[in-house]
Amino acid sequence: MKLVYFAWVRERLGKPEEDICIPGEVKTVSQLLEWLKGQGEEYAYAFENIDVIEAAINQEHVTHDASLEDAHEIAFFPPMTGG
Amino acid sequence: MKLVYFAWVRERLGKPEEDICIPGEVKTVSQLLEWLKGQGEEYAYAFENIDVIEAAINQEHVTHDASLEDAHEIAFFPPMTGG
Amino acid sequence: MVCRVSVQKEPFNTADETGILMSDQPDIGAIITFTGKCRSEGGRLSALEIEHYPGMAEKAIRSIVAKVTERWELIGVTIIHRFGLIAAGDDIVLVITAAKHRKEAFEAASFLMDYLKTQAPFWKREHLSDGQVGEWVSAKTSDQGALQQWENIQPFASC
Amino acid sequence: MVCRVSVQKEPFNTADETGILMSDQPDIGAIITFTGKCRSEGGRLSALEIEHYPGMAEKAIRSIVAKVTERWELIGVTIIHRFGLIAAGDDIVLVITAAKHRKEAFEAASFLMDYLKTQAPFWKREHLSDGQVGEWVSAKTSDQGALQQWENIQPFASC
Repeated sequence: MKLVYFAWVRERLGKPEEDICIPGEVKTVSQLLEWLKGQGEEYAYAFENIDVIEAAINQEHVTHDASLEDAHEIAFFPPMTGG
Repeated sequence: MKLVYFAWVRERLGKPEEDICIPGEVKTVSQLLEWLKGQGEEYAYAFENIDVIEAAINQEHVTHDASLEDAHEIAFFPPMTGG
Repeated sequence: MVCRVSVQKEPFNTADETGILMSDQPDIGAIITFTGKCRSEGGRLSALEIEHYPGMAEKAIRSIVAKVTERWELIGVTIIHRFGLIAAGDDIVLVITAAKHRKEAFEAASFLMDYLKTQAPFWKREHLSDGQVGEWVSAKTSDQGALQQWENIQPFASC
Repeated sequence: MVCRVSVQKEPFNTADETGILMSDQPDIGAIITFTGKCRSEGGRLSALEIEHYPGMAEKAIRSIVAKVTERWELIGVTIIHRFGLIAAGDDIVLVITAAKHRKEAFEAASFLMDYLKTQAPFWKREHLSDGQVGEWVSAKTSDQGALQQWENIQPFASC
């Protein structure tokens, strides 16, 4: 699974993207965030407050209850500040 | 007193402005409109529906109950359609 | 607050006017231009003839600007209103508002246009494509309604 | 409806973009440009660095435009959003809306900006005048509130 990160999420993780094998029981965005938190210090730091993390699946903004089925690119980032 | 007219009020009267002597008992815009209506056919036509006539005194938009005291230029015109 | 008001026969250049308004104003975060144009109405109109009350037109616009600056914190306002014969496709009116934030700029520009429609002494008459001089444009009830909405909202010194 | 969306590093030219949008559209009666700029905040900032999600940024903007054209009858929309390092005083975003009447153009432009603020994948970071890289700009609660207001109003095919 391709994961991509932006803004301070990217900075805290120290990388803009990675390919990662996700266990089969991780089926939603929120389950993925919980699982990622356990993958090391930098993940614990980046995802310490899951409520402020926004997600996109296949470049479409989704809520945390979205299913990972059919996902080939998952993005995590802080609230957007465009305009 | 200088009276000035715009748009179809001007057209119906056949003149853009005139100097006119107003009787002393005419003290408000609405009294002036009523008095003007009696000054000939073209006035009766221009002011047939007084409710749609807007007025300005000394180039300031006023309501029909405004006093003519201190007026040196009175304007009558249809509702404005600027912008 | 920088303010420029012009009532003129000549066309205006929006880019030039925007540049003038923004020069040396590093704290402008939002700038809006509104341009009102003469529509052809599907080919029915060749032009609009705009009559105005010289003197009062500029005074009325300045008093509308005064209302706006009471309600919103603006860095600059420009209003240019043309008169005379304006061909279909040509510009009639330009409103520019500049502020720190978008909300003020949007609300002020919209307020200015609503007030210009009914509170500035201009009158439009249609010129038809067949060469005939058409009717004077009637005031729209919806324009009066737009004004009423602003009157019903309490003004704030800064929103 | 003519629609142009661009996510780019390069500056844009508002006059050129307006000209493109209006060409051969004789029934445009109202055209609005909104330009969002990098403020210096009284000299505190030298620039904003804008990070974006390539691919998704353009998709997200197009889906905001789709929402707008469902609600308002527009003749044209242009949205240009820049990324990269943008110096104080320089332009970040351009929204142009063109319609027959002013109400549609104003509401659509304001809606587009509200949605761009919170629904398009861009992130701003401050660069300070002393040369330091500052903080990521936090999302504003008021921006989220602006969005909520639109969601609470029932959309009409044409207002």
